[in-house]
Amino acid sequence: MYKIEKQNLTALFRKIAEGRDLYLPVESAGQVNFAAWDEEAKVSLDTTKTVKSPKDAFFPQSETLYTCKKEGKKLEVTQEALREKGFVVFGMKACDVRGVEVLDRVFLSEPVDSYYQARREHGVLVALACKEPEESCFCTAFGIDAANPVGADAEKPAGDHTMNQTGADVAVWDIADWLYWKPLTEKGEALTESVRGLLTEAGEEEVLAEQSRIRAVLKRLPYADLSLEGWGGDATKEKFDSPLWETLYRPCLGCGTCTFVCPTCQCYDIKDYRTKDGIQRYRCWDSCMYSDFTLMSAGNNRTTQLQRFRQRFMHKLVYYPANNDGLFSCTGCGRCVEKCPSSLNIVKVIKAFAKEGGARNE
Amino acid sequence: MSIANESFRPKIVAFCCNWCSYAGADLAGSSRLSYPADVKIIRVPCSCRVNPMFILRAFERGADGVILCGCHPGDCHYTTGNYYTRRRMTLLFSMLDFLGVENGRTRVEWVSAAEGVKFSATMNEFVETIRALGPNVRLGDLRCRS
Amino acid sequence: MQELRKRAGELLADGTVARVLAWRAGDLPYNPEPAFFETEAELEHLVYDGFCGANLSKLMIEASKLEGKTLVCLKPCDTYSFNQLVKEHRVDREKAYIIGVGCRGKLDIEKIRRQGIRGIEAVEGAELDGPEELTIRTFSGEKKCAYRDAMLERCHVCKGKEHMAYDELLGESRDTKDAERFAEVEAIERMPAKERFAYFQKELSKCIRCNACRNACPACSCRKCVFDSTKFDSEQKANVDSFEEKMFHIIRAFHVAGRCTDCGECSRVCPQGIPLHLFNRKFIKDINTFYGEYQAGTGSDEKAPLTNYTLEDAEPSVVRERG
Amino acid sequence: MQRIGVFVCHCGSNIAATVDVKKVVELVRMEPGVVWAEDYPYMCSEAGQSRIAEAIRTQKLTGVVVCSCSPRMHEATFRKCAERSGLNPYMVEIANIREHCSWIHKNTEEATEKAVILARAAIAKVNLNTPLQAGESRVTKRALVIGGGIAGIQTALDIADAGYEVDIVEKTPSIGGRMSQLDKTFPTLDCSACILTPKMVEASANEKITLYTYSEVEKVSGFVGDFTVDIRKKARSVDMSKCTGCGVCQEKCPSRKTPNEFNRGLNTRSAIYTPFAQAIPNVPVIDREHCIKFQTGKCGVCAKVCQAGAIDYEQKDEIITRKYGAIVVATGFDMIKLDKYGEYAYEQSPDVITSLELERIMNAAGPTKGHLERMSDHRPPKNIVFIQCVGSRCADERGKSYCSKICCMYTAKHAMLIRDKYPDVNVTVFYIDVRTPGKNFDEFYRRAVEEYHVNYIKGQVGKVTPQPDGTLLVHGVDLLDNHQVKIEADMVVLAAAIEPNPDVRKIATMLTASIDTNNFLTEAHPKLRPVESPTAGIFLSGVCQGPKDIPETVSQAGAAAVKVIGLLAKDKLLTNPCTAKADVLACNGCSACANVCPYGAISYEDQEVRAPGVREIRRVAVVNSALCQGCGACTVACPSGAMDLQGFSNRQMIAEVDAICR
Repeated sequence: MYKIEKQNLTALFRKIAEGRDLYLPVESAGQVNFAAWDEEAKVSLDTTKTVKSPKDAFFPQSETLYTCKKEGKKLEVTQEALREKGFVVFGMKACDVRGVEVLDRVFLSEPVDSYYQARREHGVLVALACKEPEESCFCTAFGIDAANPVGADAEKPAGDHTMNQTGADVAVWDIADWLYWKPLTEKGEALTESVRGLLTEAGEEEVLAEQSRIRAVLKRLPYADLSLEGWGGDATKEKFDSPLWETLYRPCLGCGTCTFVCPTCQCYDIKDYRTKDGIQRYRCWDSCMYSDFTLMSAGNNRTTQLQRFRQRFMHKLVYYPANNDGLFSCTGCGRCVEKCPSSLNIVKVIKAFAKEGGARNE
Repeated sequence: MSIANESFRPKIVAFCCNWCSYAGADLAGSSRLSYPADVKIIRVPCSCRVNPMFILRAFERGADGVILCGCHPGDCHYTTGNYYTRRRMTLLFSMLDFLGVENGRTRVEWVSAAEGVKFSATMNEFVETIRALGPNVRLGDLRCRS
Repeated sequence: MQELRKRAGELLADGTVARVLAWRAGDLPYNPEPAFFETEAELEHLVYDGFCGANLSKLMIEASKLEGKTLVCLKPCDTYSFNQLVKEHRVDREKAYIIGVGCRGKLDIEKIRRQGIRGIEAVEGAELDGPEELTIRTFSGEKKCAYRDAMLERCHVCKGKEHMAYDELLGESRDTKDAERFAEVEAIERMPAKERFAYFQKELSKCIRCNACRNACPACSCRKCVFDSTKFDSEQKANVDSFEEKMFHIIRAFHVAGRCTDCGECSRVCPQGIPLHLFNRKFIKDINTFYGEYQAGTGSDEKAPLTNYTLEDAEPSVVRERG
Repeated sequence: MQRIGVFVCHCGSNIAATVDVKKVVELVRMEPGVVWAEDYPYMCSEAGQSRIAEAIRTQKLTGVVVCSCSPRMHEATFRKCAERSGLNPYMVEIANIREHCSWIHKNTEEATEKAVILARAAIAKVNLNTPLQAGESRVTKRALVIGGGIAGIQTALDIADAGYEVDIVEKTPSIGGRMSQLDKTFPTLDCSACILTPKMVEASANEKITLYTYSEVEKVSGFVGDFTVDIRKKARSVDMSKCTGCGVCQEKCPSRKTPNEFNRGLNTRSAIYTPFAQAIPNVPVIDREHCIKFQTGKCGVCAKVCQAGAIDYEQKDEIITRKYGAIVVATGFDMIKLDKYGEYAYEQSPDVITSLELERIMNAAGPTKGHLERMSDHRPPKNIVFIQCVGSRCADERGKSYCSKICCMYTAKHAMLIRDKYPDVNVTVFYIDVRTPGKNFDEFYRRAVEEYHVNYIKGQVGKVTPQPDGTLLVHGVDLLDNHQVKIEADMVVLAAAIEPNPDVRKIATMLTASIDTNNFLTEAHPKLRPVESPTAGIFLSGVCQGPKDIPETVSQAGAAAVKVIGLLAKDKLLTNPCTAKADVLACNGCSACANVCPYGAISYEDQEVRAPGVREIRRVAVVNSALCQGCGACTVACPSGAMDLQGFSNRQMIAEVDAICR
């Protein structure tokens, strides 16, 4: 365990950014999102929830896959270079770390997504404990400990760069005037070594005290008792056929806010952009809420908003766990709770079903 | 200020209505009234056919200036087309200006079939303006430049 | 609120309406959702307070297709949107029974959070006849916040407390206007072009193309948006580059120019807090300046400014000439 | 994917001199969809066209791009060529590499590069073209002639002669126009009225011709073959069916102080009047503005004296709505106002007159009964100065840039007639150039100089100063002798420029016919289609198109008539298939498109719409393709892009933009 005085954070960031990219919560035009650090950046570590999750660092909203260039009738295809420069994502929350774990299971299982894999290999996750959990948070429902943002599989042996490399590389705590710093993995150790000069050794006591303070706050959150009973991979038919969707979806505007702020939504579309002398094939986030989601030449397999709405929650709470050892594709970050223009969200859906099924919610 | 960069060859899209301005451009041609080759004309039936999407698309694709030419108000082949154009473009240009895009990059000119001289003079002047403004950075899609 | 529940119950019971479109109480103090109620029993969840900002008029497009009338609760500003939708044949006036609900300004939870009030457990004083001050219970104790300081931007430039369409009125409205409608636009206009560009660049670079602004906008009622179709080779799913978000917002504002009632939903719903109303309001200001005062949604038969003209209209060169 | 053939024309050296056509061919071959490319010296020639036809057949082309002159020139040619070869004519696009490229650029590299880009844009467009079918519309076999001067009369007579109904709308109470005001005509010196009046009578007697005098066109809608026109018949206050034309009313009318328009205000007329003795119809009108009965309610003399009981004070304007297949504009000209030419003292001295006023003075039916006299003191003048080009060939904005064409000749005529009748009168003419192209014109002018000793001075007049003794001091310059000239004249005649009748602007707007900066109507082509307006179904006759003399006017009138006859002879016209079309699936039914349609071509229907997940009755826009003229206003009003224009579709336009900005 190490610590650094918060007034020295700029020096820390400067040091980290030497030869690497550093992404962290930065305020721009009134909103806090993960962005590249520079000397002018208005870093905001106090923000519990950035608007977008940090998943951009590994799975950007839009990225070029390859470029086709035409000369005469000759076609030249150039693959976009994979990430080679190291980078650090600083200030992810426990829920965001879980988000990466969810993405890993999609992108790092066969066939491996090489673009994502390259980013994961070169990225170092520095996770920050939640000083001030908010009323929209419900990470506890998914077994996440916001007070100890280490990630589920932090104990896995280092050096295994595929499925096992989940969890944060460094965990940090913001306590009074100090930032406590604990390397968790080999990558975390390496990062720690490179900034070692700025850190001082510290004991665990303050961190343990802070953790119990945070856990007390987590216990009194309005959604602290949210139960996922009845959800999971086995619930497909029962949940799919429920008449509840009929009323639940109605205020849904069909916008993509929930999916774009979500740390786990992983759907993308691949499109071509015509350039001067060819095309650029890129992928960009897609949203299952959109009417042209998975549109095929024969039409769309989900033609109504009800079907699209159902898809999102069925995927998060039923289909994904069915294929991933029961892991839910929701981290309880609560971004959708705060941002849905119609005040709909996954919690309301879970509760509506619980009420129906007589579970202990509500 | 004028001709900031001699080697800069701007891309300029000119939408011309079939009845007046396109014919005006033809007259400029048959009268051998030259204007820079940077101007490329797209024929539209009426200036009111020009959708703001076309103009923004041109900028997105790397145009440095877009000019729209139509019949003089009152002379529209379709009676009223250019009156709608006038409102649409006034509002669009005002919005682009509001967003901080140089207001010299967009223009509407009324050129009749008989005004070959005006057509050529307008294009010469417009190209000059765009050359002075330099490449369009604020409204361009950088990928088109590569 | 009790009165509204009671009246809605009566109208449901006597068969005047087949359903009620209002707001359902949320699971947090500030997140009621638009909802349809079909039985009197369900009405116990109906809520109407300062957090019921959502403009329900657009939901009437779908409701117009249903059997029977729909009771819809509209705030004064929502009725402008409603009229505009009727004018454009998107909503059937005959299918609506409008209760014009009173309004004393709607609340913006972000504005409360910005005052450092976080960990919100309960909010008191948000009801229509509540006090001038909100009392907010948080994890760290009770906080106070003036109602006015928590209002949405649009309420500070309120168009007025009159309903432009209704079948009956319920509840008092209050004048909340305390700012000039075009002051923000004018302040930006006064900036040098470079600064304006930087300002919008910064604001728009936050855009995540979630389409919340479009999908919430009552004027954006297209069955198929051009940005979802291939009609202009214009399909866009993400702001792949700095231009596309501009293209989207300029065209969106252009498409609603002369039809936008300035209801402010775009700015209310933007997850990134982009002041999108500025685009629409700039168009409204220009329309007023160039073509005479025009307010969409008043219910008049007047031609919309962009489907109209006069022989003496300003030339587009006015933009260049005014410097 | 289309199979596109690109055909690059040299146009002799017109294109090939500045555009490297071989290189264009080589580069366009690389474009997507292009399977054939070649160049040829003259694509529009028979041999050129047969190359295109051959390629369409052998290469199985689905689209053709011709890089040549303006589509306004040969688009139709190449479309017909494609059609003959079995390709839909609307699969042809033209890249204008002559007017828009080779003729205006000198640098071969630049011009070639631009030609390639223009070709690429056309190719990109053709890639998205779809075959279009022209519809049919009916032809109303009746023509309207606006203006009853010699141009209008001649056009009407020729159309009627071919057996078609024709209506003449004339603003003034009688047909006859400017020619009826003239005394003699050059270069034959025959009497204007003597040759015009029989034509007027013929027009009035022809059963195929209907005259609407004292009438104006109020509204025009429709399109070629099917115009609907509202004609306002102004209240004459005289019943045409009863009036015998005896003229007693005019003699007895107590209001006699109205300036006589026909005599250019040189004398006055009664409030009830016919403009001139040979007026057709010979039925007077009451000028209500100057009639005592209409102004004060007391009088009624004319009604009392009219034996036929034809006076009708209650008569109202009447609107007649008629359908026409073709409309001829023959609105003629007027002289410019001289208020900006203070230096000639026109407004100060009654003895400074215009040439048209001189015509009236010389005319036996004019204010002086044909005696040449000064309007100030009715004494015969001794020294007359003619000033040419007053407002013609003018560099500043006071006058007209063009040559009025007729002044040189009528001035020679005036000078000759005066010298012939009054040999002791000195006549001096100040001129810039004497322009006499025309049959027997120069001979005529030379007679004036050589036989009649008219004093021609090359030079301009700076000032005309009225002297206290009533004479006029003319300050001029003799450019040939290079010295100042001062002439003491007692009459000055100004050859004022002629300009199109001011009403023509209004009429052009109604007809959607274009006019130039001088208000002359524009021809469809200045050389090859001089009597047609670019607006289909609108034809031009006489000075409304440009200055001309009587024989030119009459020949143009005949030409316009032939064009009208050619049109009316058809039973059906092929309509432009480039019309708007709504995609019902995307249509909101919001009415924005209908609100901007100038032709009322868009209506709304409740249609059942079926699509995946959708089955409902929707209000959707429907375009009447017979009424739609393809302007595209609706396509921009439509926010969803549901409304599109065939032949100029959104995606085609975007493809062109992309190709140009590549």
